[in-house]
Amino acid sequence: MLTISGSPHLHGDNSTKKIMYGVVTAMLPAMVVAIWYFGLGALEIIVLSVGFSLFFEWLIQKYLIKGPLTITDGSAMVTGILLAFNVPSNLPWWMIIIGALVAIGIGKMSFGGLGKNIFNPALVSRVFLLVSFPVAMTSWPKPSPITKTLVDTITGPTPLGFVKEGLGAGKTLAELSQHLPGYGQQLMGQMGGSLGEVSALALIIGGIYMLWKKIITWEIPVSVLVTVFVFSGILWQIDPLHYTNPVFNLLTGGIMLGAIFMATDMVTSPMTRGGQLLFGFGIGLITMLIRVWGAYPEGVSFAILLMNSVVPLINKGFKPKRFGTVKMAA
Amino acid sequence: MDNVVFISMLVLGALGLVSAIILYFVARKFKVFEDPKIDEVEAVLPNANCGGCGYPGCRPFAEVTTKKAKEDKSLDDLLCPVGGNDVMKMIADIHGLSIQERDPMIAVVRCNGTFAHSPEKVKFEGVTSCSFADALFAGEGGCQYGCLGLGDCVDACGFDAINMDAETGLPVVNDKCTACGACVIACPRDIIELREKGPKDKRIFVSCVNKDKGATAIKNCDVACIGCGKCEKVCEFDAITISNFLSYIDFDKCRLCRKCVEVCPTNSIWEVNFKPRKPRPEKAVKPKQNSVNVATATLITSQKIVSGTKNTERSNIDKSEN
Amino acid sequence: MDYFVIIISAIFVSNIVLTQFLGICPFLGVSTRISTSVGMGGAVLFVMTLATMVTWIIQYYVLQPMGLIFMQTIVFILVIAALVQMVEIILKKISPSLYQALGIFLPLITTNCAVLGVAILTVQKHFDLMQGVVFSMATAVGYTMALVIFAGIREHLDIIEVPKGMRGIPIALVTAGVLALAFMGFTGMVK
Amino acid sequence: MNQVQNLTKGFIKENPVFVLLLGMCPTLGTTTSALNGLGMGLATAFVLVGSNVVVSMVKNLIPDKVRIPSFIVIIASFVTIVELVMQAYVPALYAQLGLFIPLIVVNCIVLGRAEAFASKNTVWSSAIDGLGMGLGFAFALTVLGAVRELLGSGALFGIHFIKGDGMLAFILAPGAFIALGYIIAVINRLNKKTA
Amino acid sequence: MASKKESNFVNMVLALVMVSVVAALALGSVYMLTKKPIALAQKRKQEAAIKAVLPAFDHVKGVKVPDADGNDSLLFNVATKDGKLVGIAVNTYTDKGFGGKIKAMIGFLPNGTIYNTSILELKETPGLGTKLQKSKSDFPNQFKGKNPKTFQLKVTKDGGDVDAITAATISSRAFCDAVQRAYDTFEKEKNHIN
Amino acid sequence: MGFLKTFVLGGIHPPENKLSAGKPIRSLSVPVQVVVPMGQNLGAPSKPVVKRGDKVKTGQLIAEAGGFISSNVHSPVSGTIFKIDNMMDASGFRRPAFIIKVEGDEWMDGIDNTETFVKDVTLSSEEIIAKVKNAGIVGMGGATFPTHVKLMVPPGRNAEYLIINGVECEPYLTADHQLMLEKGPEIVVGTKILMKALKVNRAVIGIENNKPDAIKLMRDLTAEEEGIVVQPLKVKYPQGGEKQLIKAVTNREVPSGKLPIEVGCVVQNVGTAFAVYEAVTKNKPLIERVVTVTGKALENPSNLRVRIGTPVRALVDEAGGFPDDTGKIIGGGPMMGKALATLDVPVVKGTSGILLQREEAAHRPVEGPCIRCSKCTQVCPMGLEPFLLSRLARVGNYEAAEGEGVMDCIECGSCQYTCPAKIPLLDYLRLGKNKVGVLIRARTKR
Ligand SMILES: Cc1cc2nc3c(=O)[nH]c(=O)nc-3n(C[C@H](O)[C@H](O)[C@H](O)COP(=O)(O)O)c2cc1C
Ligand SMILES: Cc1cc2nc3c(=O)[nH]c(=O)nc-3n(C[C@H](O)[C@H](O)[C@H](O)COP(=O)(O)O)c2cc1C
Ligand SMILES: Cc1cc2nc3c(=O)[nH]c(=O)nc-3n(C[C@H](O)[C@H](O)[C@H](O)COP(=O)(O)O)c2cc1C
Ligand SMILES: Cc1cc2nc3c(=O)[nH]c(=O)nc-3n(C[C@H](O)[C@H](O)[C@H](O)CO)c2cc1C
Ligand code: SF4
Ligand code: SF4
Ligand code: SF4
Ligand code: SF4
Ligand code: FES
Repeated sequence: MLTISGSPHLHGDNSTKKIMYGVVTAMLPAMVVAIWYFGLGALEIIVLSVGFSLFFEWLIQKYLIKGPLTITDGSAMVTGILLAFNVPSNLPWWMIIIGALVAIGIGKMSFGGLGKNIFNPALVSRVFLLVSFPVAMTSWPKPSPITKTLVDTITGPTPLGFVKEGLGAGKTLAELSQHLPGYGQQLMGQMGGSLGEVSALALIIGGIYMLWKKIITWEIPVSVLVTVFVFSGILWQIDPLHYTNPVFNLLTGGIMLGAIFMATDMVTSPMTRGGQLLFGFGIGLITMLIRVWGAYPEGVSFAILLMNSVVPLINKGFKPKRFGTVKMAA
Repeated sequence: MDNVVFISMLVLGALGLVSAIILYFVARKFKVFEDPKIDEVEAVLPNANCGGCGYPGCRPFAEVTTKKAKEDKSLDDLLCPVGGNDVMKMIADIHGLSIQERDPMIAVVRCNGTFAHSPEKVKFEGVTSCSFADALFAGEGGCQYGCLGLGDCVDACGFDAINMDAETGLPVVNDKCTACGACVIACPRDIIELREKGPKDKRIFVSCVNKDKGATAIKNCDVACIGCGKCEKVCEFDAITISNFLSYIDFDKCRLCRKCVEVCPTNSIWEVNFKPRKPRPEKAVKPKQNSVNVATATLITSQKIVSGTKNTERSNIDKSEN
Repeated sequence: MDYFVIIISAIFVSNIVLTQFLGICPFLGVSTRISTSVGMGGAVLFVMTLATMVTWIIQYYVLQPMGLIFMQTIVFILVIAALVQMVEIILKKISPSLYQALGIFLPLITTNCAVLGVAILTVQKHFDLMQGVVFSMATAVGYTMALVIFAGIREHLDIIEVPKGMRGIPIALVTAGVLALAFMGFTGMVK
Repeated sequence: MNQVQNLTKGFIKENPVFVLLLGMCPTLGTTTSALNGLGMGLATAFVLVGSNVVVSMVKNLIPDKVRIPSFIVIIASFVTIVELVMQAYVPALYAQLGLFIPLIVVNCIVLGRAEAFASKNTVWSSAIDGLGMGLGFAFALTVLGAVRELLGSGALFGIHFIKGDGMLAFILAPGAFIALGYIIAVINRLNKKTA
Repeated sequence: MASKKESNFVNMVLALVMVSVVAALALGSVYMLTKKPIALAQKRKQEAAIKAVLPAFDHVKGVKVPDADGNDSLLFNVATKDGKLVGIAVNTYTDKGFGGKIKAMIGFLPNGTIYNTSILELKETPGLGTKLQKSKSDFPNQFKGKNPKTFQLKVTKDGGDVDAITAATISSRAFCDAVQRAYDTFEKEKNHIN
Repeated sequence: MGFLKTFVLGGIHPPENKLSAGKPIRSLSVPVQVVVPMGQNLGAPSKPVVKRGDKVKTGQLIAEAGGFISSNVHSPVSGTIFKIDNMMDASGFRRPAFIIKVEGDEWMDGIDNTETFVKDVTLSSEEIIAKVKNAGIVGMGGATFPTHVKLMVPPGRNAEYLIINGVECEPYLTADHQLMLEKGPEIVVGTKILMKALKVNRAVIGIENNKPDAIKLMRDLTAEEEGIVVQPLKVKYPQGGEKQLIKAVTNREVPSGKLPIEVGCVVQNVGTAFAVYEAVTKNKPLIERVVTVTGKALENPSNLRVRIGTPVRALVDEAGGFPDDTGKIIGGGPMMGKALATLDVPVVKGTSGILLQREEAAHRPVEGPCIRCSKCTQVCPMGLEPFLLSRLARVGNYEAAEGEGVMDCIECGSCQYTCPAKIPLLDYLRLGKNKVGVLIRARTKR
């Protein structure tokens, strides 16, 4: 029987699946680094997080929404991995399960599933966990390459947390900086932190891969990073003893992970270039405000969630330039 | 009396006094006149805001009735189809007027091109919207006048009174229909018509809108009206006219004698809510019985089509959520 | 306390809706369209500031000297109620469209706890009149901001298919919850 | 409507919180534990009954233009009475509930019932309505409080089931919204099934 | 149904004034009735707090003293038994808490040793900062019987003797600050009392 | 080849699949019976001037324009009018048509049906337009807008550019390409005639860079022609859209809701130019056209010159027969063409191609939820937000859809092609346009 349908009768070969598995591929370097530095604990967290994200998505789609099952589209996997990337590698196993439930249940499926959520599911979950289990979520194991130790993990603060604490106790950066990891270590990821956020280098490699595959565009990551750099640069110029330098701000904390993998989530970011630049600027700005003046040493997650909430407004304000709406100069 | 109690009474009393005075003067200064009757009318309206009355909603309709009642002293060409005569009477009472009674109406679907009668010749892929499909092609069954079965009328109905029958692929109207006309507007093929409900819900109509020549029509659909004229001839009340190879029964003239139903060779005339006929042997062998039956096997449930068997109670195919 | 701190605190750190739980009913009711949110925000700003001024004066010039602090609630609310009704009547006259849009929520400003809450908080925090005014205006701005953000989200939710059970208020509440989570990021910015 | 229905409708079918969505602020603000919720709920119920009765008594004496101010004064009196009594006899609970006690005045249900029901009905049915609604409100607050307490601190009415804490988020502002959101979703479903 | 009163001037004023007056009457009366119990409840609360941080006494006197920095004042509850000083309960505070102000009462024996402490008011995070309260953790117990002269009122991280609450260093620090404030003022003022 | 121009906003590049490229145009023999629909142009249908049983000659007028925007129809064959009846058109609707039984091939007098090349034309603008009108020429680019109407520049407007659309950006189609290669000189003369009719002295022939032979040939042919230039264009769909082409060639933007003449441009397809040449120099009405018959399963994808009214089945047979696994027949290209319900429909003036798709290619991929990737927005040549418009149409918020510019959509299908979630965006957009159209009409009526 012949088929009748409206044009076009051709379809491109890009697909949601391709995009999502592209992101998974891009996360591989960071995953390798995480396992290298944090050992099997990291692997366990990743596996649990992905497994339960998929499981909850399946459960909810099958029994609550009763819609088509789409767990193979890869989006729950991305969420799972990114959630794992956002927690310390020694998080108790049941907390990551709660995390997966919050990410998928509250963050994603409540809104109807892929593409409908307002907030980044992995971050909803991360912040939920942070607020719910602040102790577990803020004690980070010290990284030690897998070859050295497997057993005793010592916990310690992240560089940002360390600095914030120290400054809060009235110390100056000159005193504190002796205890901080060097830039090389920061780039490679040899410092305390959530398991996927530590190695700026691995994340950047992933970012370049996604840019090359046209999964993401440059606007969001660049505007986030530039804003952080400029803002912290200005403060640092004013008072280098109490404000950390811009390179330190870029290499530590979750800013790389956030800028490259989380702010770029197409579902929860603006649609047009102008909007994306504003979005990135907002994230950078709020991140720095929280880092410098807030109670939390780290603000990327909050910043992204806050900007997620204004995405609908940004989308209203930043429309693509419509053809034929500008009087042209002949 | 205690001091505190006294002072508090004084203070609060004074405050009350001041607020009351200010309120009074503000209210007087910024008074907006609104006919209180508008509110009264609105209160008796069904508040379905369906637009069936031809105005954008119940409040605007209330405003219009009030205005008309005042200026023209009549409510004659205003009707809230949802509320029907009862509501119109109440509105008239509010204004101290009287109204003409109107016969209640109901939507009827004038196509019987089920999957069985008008089998699909091509497969449609695309959004489930009749108005989109209408612009794209003639229809899966090939009848360019017939129902596309994609449910624009169902979506348009605010009263849950019309739903798609999965087996026939045609919409069916149930008792909840208020004759607001939303489906009539929604249907891109003008298939749905508002007709008089008829005494005891009995009505007869041609369930086809095909304007093709009979030979062409019957090619795509075996229950098409072929414009043969038999019904026109048999009707004693001049209720039937044929134009464009299509028969139409005027409900104002039709006396529900059912003669036309009997003569139609393609069974495109429907009788609704009639008592079963007395068994007539020759009828039983005629193929027509089956065509109405097959066509309406499921339709019967809600259209109360009765042909041969019995006046089936409406077992509404529920369009319940989920 | 300097004004800057009051403003930041009232808008972000202790946002009236998301952390103080005041004025939730109209927040949920009115925040379906951006335009009405802005209108409602304006009305709240106006009423809240006015109410705070008037109640402040009453508190310090009537209730305290006369030892009638126990009547604070009743006196404040009476004043607010009268004020709101006045605004309502005036608005109906000068901007019928805004009046239509705000519908039943204008009288509900009376029962918007935010207004009374702010009046009482102003007294509890021992603000002077100017601080009180700044505080109430900033609070109203925070309220409007929350409303507008929320309206943006809900306009968006309108055109997507939220699962049946969650449609409407449930998803709005969950969204508000996540928004409140996000606002926790401001904790500690102003002590 | 018969009086039994009047009394019970407030629990699920017309529950002020879950269905009518009124009085959200105390609902969210005071339900960090089941006990707090119950206390707040009962205080509100008292005000509801009292004001409903008085409003229905004086309904015909009040001209329209000053209807709302008058009702509010009546409600506020009851609230203040509650305030004073609680301060005197249950100071601890009073301290816990804080700002939200005076705010009962502006709780939308109280005025809502006064407007929608008491100003049109007899004293007796208004009292029943107030009681039903009040108990429904208390019920809702207790349920929400229980859920939050259970999830947030692993306890119910102060009795701990687990060592340590639960998910703190549920004690804090976000959890209030989220928990209520899901409870309403469930109630919607139940109501739809029975409807 | 009796017809409703119209919204004319007299009716409006009369109604509102009447309602107000009757309400005020009711309120005033209840206020008079509950005035004593409220005062009593408040007094009892204050006394209970003092009792919790000091050994047995039979008389208290409140004295306002200027703060050690001289810019604020603290309330000293001087407790005596049979006319003899048993200790002073200092109402102190700090602004350095995670959620802002924390108010506490610290009981000092005449020699400056801390007898006990109690939290009066705090806005810290439930489950974290709220562990400052005795009912929630052992944290406050480590102050019992310590004399700040020898006991460094700083968390161990900052080189002091106080073991901070896990993941609530900020609150712990703040509490130390409040105790320190109380102690400094106590040291400065103790000789002026009596 | 120098700098390649193109339009700025959006655009895609689907696989070209020009299977029939380079295949010389073959003439299909006259069938035994033709079906000539009365409405073959955008606008009002034509009115018959012959009746059943009449004998007609090839090129004889059988229906005349039924309104201002309408065109004449001529008999493409000689024979007898067998019937005037409702016949099925491409989308399955029955519309009035002539059914003509073919008897020989006797042409009307005055038509020069030879291949002789006529170079010089001395007619005036008005005469040319009259001839074009008489010949029943409509746009051959797909829209079938009556060409003579386009040539009558409305008062107050001034045409500066004639743009000849040799873009043929649709995948698969090669009719225009082949026509340029074989009838280059005629097209150039046709261009000059059109310039004269429009009284412009500048014409640009826009050709995409994937047809280098055509570019070279047309360049050579126009080397000496005053005012005619050939503009090579970067390959990008939908460059053939007239607004996009104008933007690419002149960098002018036709304002939203306005016609090209607003910016001084008139766009004509190369096929139209050729038809105009034949009409003006040889008095030949529009009774035949070049059609690409193509598809991956076809044995012999071809470019055929056929008489209007020839059944599509005949074309497919000529190209190797109807493959069994055909799932969809498309009239036109794969991006803009219409799916046909049957092969038994006639070729009409607007039929630029027949494309057969295999069963597996004929179905739409499974639709997923929109992931808000904004790719649709990025490729939309009109700067619209298809994801938003489709949602608005879906929830029935047509007023908002109108405000968001749904009526500007040129239905190019780029958005749907590119969408990773495979959402039938254009279906929704058409639905939206439909309904907004109703709204607008209701508004103007009031
Ligand atoms: C939701 C939340 C609430 C917090 N509340 C407190 C608090 O009340 N008191 C506190 O000292 N730290 C609190 N913190 C923890 C601080 O942010 C910070 O992690 C901690 O003070 C650093 O200290 P540590 O060295 O004790 O681990 C909270 C953290 C979160 C996520
Ligand atoms: C209602 C209408 C009026 C038009 N009027 C003119 C006109 O006056 N002059 C002109 O050059 N083209 C006119 N056009 C033709 C269009 O500009 C355009 O060439 C035609 O619609 C085919 O374009 P397309 O194939 O890109 O859709 C008109 C088109 C329409 C639909
Ligand atoms: C998306 C789109 C693509 C088009 N592609 C072509 C094309 O490749 N070649 C062409 O001649 N016309 C194409 N057209 C039609 C032109 O817009 C325009 O109607 C035509 O060039 C005008 O010439 P005509 O009236 O001579 O047909 C396209 C139209 C649209 C909307
Ligand atoms: C570039 C890119 C980034 C993504 N980032 C996230 C993320 O940060 N968190 C997440 O839960 N899902 C992420 N996803 C997956 C997916 O978009 C997400 O599950 C949706 O938000 C669910 O609707 C990402 C997907 C892509 C393509
Ligand atoms: S012929 Fe009549 S009954 Fe059959 S499909 Fe067409 S309109 Fe319907
Ligand atoms: S009756 Fe009309 S609107 Fe309803 S399904 Fe059939 S074609 Fe569609
Ligand atoms: S079909 Fe319409 S909306 Fe889609 S890309 Fe083309 S012009 Fe844009
Ligand atoms: S291309 Fe598809 S998935 Fe992407 S935004 Fe557009 S509609 Fe959504
Ligand atoms: S209780 Fe309704 S606004 Fe607060």
